[in-house]
Amino acid sequence: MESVTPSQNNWLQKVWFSVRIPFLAIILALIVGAVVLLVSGSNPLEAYAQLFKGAFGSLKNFQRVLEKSTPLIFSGLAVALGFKAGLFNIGAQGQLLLGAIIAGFVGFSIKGLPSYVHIPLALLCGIVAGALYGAIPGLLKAFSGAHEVITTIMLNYIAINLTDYLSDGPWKDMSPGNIVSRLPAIEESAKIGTIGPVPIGFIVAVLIAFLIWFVINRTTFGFEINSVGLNPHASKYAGMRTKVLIIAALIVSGALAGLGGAVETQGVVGRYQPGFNAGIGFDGITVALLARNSPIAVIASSLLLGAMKGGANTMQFYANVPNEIIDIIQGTMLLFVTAEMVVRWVFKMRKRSETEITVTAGWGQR
Amino acid sequence: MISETVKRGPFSHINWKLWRSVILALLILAAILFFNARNPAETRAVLRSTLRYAVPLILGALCGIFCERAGIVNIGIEGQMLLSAFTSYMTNAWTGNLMFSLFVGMVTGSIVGLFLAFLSIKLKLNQVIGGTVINILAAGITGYFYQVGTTTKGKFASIPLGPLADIPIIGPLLFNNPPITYIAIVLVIVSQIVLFNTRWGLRTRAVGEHPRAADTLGVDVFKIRYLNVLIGGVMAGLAGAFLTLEGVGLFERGMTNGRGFIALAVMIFGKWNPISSAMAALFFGFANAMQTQLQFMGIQIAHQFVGMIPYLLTIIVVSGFVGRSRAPAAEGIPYEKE
Amino acid sequence: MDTLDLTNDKTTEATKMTGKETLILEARNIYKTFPGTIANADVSLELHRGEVLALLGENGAGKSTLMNVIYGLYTQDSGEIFLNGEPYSINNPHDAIAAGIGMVHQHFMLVPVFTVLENVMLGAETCRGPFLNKKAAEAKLRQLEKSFGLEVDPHAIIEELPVGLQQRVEILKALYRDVEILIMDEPTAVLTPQETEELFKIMRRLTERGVSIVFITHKLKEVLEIADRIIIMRRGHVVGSATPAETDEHGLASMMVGREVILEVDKLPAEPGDTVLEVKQLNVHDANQLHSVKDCSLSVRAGEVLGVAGVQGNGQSELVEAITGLRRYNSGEIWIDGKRMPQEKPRVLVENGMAHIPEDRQKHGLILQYPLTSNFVLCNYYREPYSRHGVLNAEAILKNADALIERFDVRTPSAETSAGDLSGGNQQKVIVGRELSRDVSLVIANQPTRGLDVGSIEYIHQTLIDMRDAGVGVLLVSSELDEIMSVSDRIAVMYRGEIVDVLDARDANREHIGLLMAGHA
Amino acid sequence: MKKRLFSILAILLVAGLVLGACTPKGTDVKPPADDPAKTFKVGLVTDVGEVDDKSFNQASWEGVLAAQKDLSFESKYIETKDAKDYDANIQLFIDEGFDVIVTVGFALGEATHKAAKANPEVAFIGVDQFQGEVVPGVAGLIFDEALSGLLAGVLAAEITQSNVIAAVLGTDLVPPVVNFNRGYVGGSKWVNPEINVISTYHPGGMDVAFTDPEWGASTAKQAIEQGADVIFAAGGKTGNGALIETAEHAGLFCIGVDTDQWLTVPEAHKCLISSATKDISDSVVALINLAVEGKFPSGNYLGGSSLAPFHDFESVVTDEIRTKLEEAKAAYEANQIELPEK
Repeated sequence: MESVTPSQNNWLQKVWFSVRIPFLAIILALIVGAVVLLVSGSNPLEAYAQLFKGAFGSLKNFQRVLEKSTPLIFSGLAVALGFKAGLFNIGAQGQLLLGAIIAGFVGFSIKGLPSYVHIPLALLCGIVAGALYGAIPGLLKAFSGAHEVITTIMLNYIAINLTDYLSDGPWKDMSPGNIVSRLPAIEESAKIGTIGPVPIGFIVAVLIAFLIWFVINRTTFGFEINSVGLNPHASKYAGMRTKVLIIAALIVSGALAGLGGAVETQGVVGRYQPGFNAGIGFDGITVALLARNSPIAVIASSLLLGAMKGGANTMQFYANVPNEIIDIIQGTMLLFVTAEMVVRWVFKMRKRSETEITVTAGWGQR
Repeated sequence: MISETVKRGPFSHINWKLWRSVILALLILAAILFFNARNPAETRAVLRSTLRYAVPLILGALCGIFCERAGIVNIGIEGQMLLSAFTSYMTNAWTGNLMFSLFVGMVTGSIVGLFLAFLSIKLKLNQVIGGTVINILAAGITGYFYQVGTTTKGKFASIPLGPLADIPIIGPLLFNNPPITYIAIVLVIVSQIVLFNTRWGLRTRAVGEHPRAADTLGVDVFKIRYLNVLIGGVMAGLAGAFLTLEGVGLFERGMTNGRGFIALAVMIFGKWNPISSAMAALFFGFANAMQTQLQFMGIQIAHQFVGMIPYLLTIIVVSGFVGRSRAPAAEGIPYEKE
Repeated sequence: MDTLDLTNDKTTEATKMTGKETLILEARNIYKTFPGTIANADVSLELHRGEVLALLGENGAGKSTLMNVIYGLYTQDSGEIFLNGEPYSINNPHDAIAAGIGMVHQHFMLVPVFTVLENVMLGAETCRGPFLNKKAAEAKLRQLEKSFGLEVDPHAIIEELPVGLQQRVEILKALYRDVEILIMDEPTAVLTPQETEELFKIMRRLTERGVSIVFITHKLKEVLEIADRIIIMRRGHVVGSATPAETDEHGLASMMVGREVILEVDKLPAEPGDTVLEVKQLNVHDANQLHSVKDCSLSVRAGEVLGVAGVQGNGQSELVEAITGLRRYNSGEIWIDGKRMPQEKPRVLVENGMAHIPEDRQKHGLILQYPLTSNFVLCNYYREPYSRHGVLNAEAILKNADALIERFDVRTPSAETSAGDLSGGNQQKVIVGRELSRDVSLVIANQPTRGLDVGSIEYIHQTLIDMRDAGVGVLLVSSELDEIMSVSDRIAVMYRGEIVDVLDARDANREHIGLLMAGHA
Repeated sequence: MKKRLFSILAILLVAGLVLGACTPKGTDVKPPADDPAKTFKVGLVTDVGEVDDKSFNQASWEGVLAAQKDLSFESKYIETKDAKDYDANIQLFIDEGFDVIVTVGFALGEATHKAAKANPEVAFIGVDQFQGEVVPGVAGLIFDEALSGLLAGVLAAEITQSNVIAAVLGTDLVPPVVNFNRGYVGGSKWVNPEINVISTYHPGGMDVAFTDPEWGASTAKQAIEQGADVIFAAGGKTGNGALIETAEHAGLFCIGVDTDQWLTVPEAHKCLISSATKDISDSVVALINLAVEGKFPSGNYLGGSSLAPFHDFESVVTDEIRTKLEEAKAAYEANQIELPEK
C-alpha cells in the first residue's frame, strides 16, 4: 500500500489516500485494545461485538449514539477551527460549560415564551457565552502574546469553579426535594426534541458542520483563517488583520463549543448540572485530530467516538469489561492518528506534506 | 541595530529586582514571626501544610523545567504523575518495600518521559498533542488496571534530622519531614546548580534556546533532550510517588486532580527557574493552607473563588501584565539535523 | 578603522610568503545529494597550512554543503577526507572540532540569551569536577582576546551586541577550541567595508600563526583581496581554480556563472514624473526603545528607481516594513500619490497602488502550503471577480493563476501545485507576477534577488527596469552594492538607521558609497 | 514492514502481559439460581464512579450481596461512567427483566422516577434519593445523617483531651455531607459548649471533592498540628486520606463515615474508634426482602443512622460515654439539640 500515489482521475484512490491514516490508526487502536482485553482475561471479540450491539443493536441505542455524537461534533468543530487558524483550543471544555449553564439559566428563568422563541434564544445565549469565553484567550494571544494552550488550560479550571459556584449559589435549584447543586429544569418551551429517532440537535450539528466546511473552504473569511493558520506573517503582508482573525477564530470556536453545551442542556440533559458535560471538550481534540480538521470528517469521527461511548455500557453489562478500556482505545487512537509518523513508521509509508497539522509551537510570547 | 538609548532613568543603576525580593522576604519573615508569637501551633500547621501541598507541585514543576529547558513542551506531567502514583502504590501493596516502590515510581515516570521524548524527538509529533495522549492514556490505564481492595503496609514517616529539628519555627518546618519532601527540597537546589553552574546545564539551556548552535559545537542535541526528559520523568515519578507513598498511602483513580497542570502553572510562574518555581509552589500551597485555616477559624468564603487563584494568577503572568516570563526559544520545535 | 583600502596587494603577498606549503586538509571526490538536487558532485579540494583558500560560487553552487560536510553537519554520500595526509572520518561536528576544524556560520550559531563567555564555553567547557569553572574560562578568553585583538566583554549578553561583535564571538569560539582550520561562511555579508577590512586583518593575523582559512563568498572583490588561492564552484562541481594574480573580476565571474556575464543592466535614462512615495521624518524604535530608523526622509518619483544601499542591519528592513505597513513607526508620515497613509494597514497601501516584493519570500511573500492559485490572489482575494459577497470564485481564481503562470513564465506542473514545491526562482516569479500584475504606481522591492541564480537575477532586474519605464516608481533596497549601482537612478545610503546621503547614480562611485555605508559622510 | 508491525505487536503483548498481571476487577455475575422457571433478579446502577468506592456505591452493592446470601437470586451491577447514561443503564436491567433495581445516589432520582413510571412492575430502590412525591414502585432510601454526625460529635467531645476536634469533609455542594457536619458540631457543643470544632470542606468542585485523598490527608495533618486529637472524616476517598493520616499519629482518634470503615479502610485501624454510619447495606437488604415478599413500599424509607462498632476501642469507650450517647440520641429525637446552619 505504500506505493499508492494519488492520481487525478481515480477518486477512489484519492479518498483512500486521505482516510488511510485515520483508518489504520483506528484498526491499530482496536488491536491494542484487544491485546489489553486478552491479557486481562476478557474475550476481545465478544467485547467488541457487544460494543457494536450497544451502539447499533436497536433504534434506541442508535439514538443514544446520535445524542452522544452531537456535542462531540460541536466541540470537534471548535477544536478543528482553532487548528485551522493555527490555534490549539484546549479550552473547548470551558467554553462548552459556559454555554451549557447559560442556556440552562435562560431555559429555566424565562417563562411563558413560545418554544420557537425560547429555543433559539437559549441557544443564542449559550453561543454568546461560549464566544465571549473563547474571546478571552483570543484577546490575550493577540495583544499580549500569551499562548492559548496555557491560557485555555487555566480557563477550563476557572470555568469549572465558576459553574460550580453558580449551580450551588445564585442559580441553584431550590425546588423542594432537591438537595444537590444544579440548576432548575428548563421550561418545556426551551427543550429541543427529536424527529423520529433523530435528535434535532444532531441535525443542527450536521448542518453546522457543513456550514463550517463551506465557510472554511469557500469564503474569504475561511481563506483568511487558513492563511493565518499556515503563515501569519504572509497573512499580515497580504493585508489581513491577523490579530482580529485570531480573536475571531477563537470567538467562533468558543461559539461552537458554547452551542454544543446549549444543545446538550436543551436537548439531552434538560438542565445544567455539574458533571453532566465532563470530558466533551477534551474528546473534541480527539475528534478533530481524527478528522484531520475536516469539518465533514468531524461528523464521522464524532459518530465513531459516540458509538464507542454509547456502546460502552452494553459492553460492560454483557461482556463484563470495564469502561476504561474505551479510554485506552481512544488514547491509542489519538496517538496513532496524530503521530501519523507512528503509523507510517509501523507500516513504513511515505510522507505527504499537506496532510500535516500545523499548530504553533511552544508557548513563549512573540 | 543599536544606535542610542532613547530614555534611561536616573535610577536605572539600582538593582530594583534584588531589593524587591529582599523586602518581600523580610515582610514574609516579619509576618511569620508575628503570627508565630500569637499562635505558634496554628502558624506551624499552616506552614507545614503549605510545604506539603507544595512538594508535588515543586517536583512536577521541576519535571517541566528540565523538559522545557531542553526544548520539549510537556503538558503530560499530570499523566506521568498519575501513572507513577499508580505503579508505586501497586508495588508497595505487593512488596511492602517503600524504597523499592519509590524506585518503581521514578522508573515509571522516566519511562513515560522517554515515551514523550520518543514521540517528540524521533517522530516529531506535536508535543502538546503528545502530552494530551499521555494524559488520556494514563487515566485509562490506571482506571482499567486499578485493583480495589489492595492495602499497603504503610507510608513514609517523618525523619527528624537530629538537633536541627529542634530549631524554633524552621526546625519542624524544614528538618522534620518524610524523605520525598527532603528530596524535593534538595532537588530544587541541585537543579538550580545543575542548570546554571554545570556543563550539563549549560548544554541543556543551549539546546532549549538554539539547538543548531549547540549542534555545531558538537553537543548531541538529541541525547541532551532525551536525557533531560528522562530526568524530568524521574521528578514527575517522585511527585506521583509522593502522593501514594508519602502523602496518603493510598491510590485513587484520578487522584492527581489537576496537580500536574498546576505544576505547569508553577513552572511558568517561576519563569522556568527551579528556585523561583519552588517559591511559586509554596505560594500556591500557602493559598491552599490559608483557605483551610480560614474555614477552621469559621470564616466562610466562596471556596470556588479561592480555587481559581492559581489559574487566574497564571493567566496574568503569562499575559505579561505582571512580570513577563519568557519560555525557552526553541521549545516545542522538533530539531532536525539537516 | 580609518583607512579603506580595497585593493591592497602587498598584504596578500605577505600572507602568501608566511604560509607554509604543507597540505593539512584534503577532500577527495565528495558526492552529496539531497532529494531532487545534487549538491556536490565529485568535488575535491586541498588546503595548505596558513593559507586563505577562497571558495567562490553563486548561491546554490554547493559551497556551504561542502563545508558542512567537512564540518560534520552533513555526511557525504561518497568521497573521503584526509587530515594531515591520514584518512579521517567526520560524522558530526564533534569529530570536526576534535580535528581542529572550526566554522563561523553565515547565520551566527550563538545562543541569544547567553553571555559571550557562555557561548564561547559551550561544548568545550572548562570545568572543575562537574561544575563550570567560569573564572578559568574567562581568563583564557581574555587572553585570546588580547593576543588576537578581538576585544569583547565576556559578560555581555549576545542579543544585546551588534552583529560585528557577534561575529567576533564566533571567531573567538573557534579560537577557544585551538582551531587549525577555520571555515568562514559568507562572513562579510553583514559587515561594513570597514568591518570587513578589520576582519581581513584578523584573518591575516590568524594565518600568520599557522591557521588555515576557508573563506566562502560570492563577492569577487573580496576574493581578490584576501585569498591566496581561489576555487570556483558551479552547480555542485568544481569548475576551476586560480590565484588572485592570474585572474580578474570578469574572469572569475564568467567561471562562476558559466558564461560571459553582463554586469551592467541596459537601461535608458530615467524620465521621472510626479512623486509617488514620500516618507517624512520617519522614526522606528525597536523593542528596547532604540532607534532602528531615525529621522528618515525620502521620496520616489514615477518612472525612477531609488536604490537604498547599506550594510545589512542598518535599518533598511525596518524602513521597508514601516513603509509597507508591516511595522508600527513611532513618528513621521508616509504619503503615496499625495495621500497620507495610516499606520500598519497593508491593505490600504495595496489599494493605493503599492506593490511589495518582500525581503523574505518564504516568510512574508507566500503561503508555501497553498497552491499557486491561492498565492496569486493573496492580496486581492476579497475583490471581484475573485470573490463576491464573501464567497470565493474558484473559477476566476484559477483563470487568473493560469494567465499569470503564462505571462511570468513560472515553471510549475500545474496551477494547483503548492508554492513550497517550486524552486526559489520560480517562487520569486510568483510573487513578482502577483505584485506587478496589479495596477500599481509604486513598487517596493527589498532584496529581490537574494539567493537566486544569475538567470533569475537578470530577469528580475529587467522587470524592475521595465516597470520604471512604464512610469512606475520603484524603491529598491539591497545590500548588494553592485545591484544598487546597476539598477538605480538615484541612490540613498543608510547607516545606523539614518539616510546619510542621496546621490545620482551617474555620479556615484563604489568607493564613495562604501565610505557612506561605513558612516563616513 | 510486516516485521516491524509484528515486533510492535509483540511489544504490546509483553507490555499487556505485565500489566495484565494485575488482573482488573471483573464484574461479578452469579450463576442463575437453581430454579429454572423464573429467577429473581436484582440489579444495581452506580452513580458516576465505581462499585468499590468504599462509599455508598459499595455499601449498596454489599447490601445486594448480603440479601443474596439468604435469598437465592441473580444479581448484577453496572458502573456509570457518564452522568447522561443513567437512563440507559437502568434500561439495560429492565430489558433483561430484572425485578429489583437499586439506583445509587440522588443524581439518579429523576432517571429512576422516569423508569418507574414506565415500568410499574419493577421495584426501584433509590439510595439517598429523597422522594418529594410518591411514585409507585420507588422506595427512596434516606438517612438522617445529622443523627449519626451528632453521635460522632458526642463521642469526639467525650474522648478529646485537647478540646480541639476537627472534621475533614467532602464538598458542601452535597447536603448529606453538610448534615453530618451539622450533627457533629451540634453534638460536640451539646457535650461541651467550650469545645473548639475546626471543620473544613474541600475547595474543589464535585469532580474532585470526593476523590482527593492527599488533600484530606494534608488537611487532617494541618488540624492535628494545631491540637486536634479527634478527626471526623466525611468525604469518600478524600475522607479516607484523612483517616489514614490520623492513623500515623499515636494517641489520636478518627471517625469514619457512611459504613463501618473498620472494614473498608484497614490502614486506619490504629485510630478508627467508630464511624458515623448510614445503614445502607442493611436497609437495602430489608427493601429487597420486602420486594421478594411483594410488600415493597413506595415513598421515603428511612434507614438507620448510628455509630459503627468500636472494635479495638471498646475499652476506650466507657460506660459513661455510652450512656451519654444514649442520652444524646434521646435528646435529639426530642428536638432538644440545636444544630448549626452549616
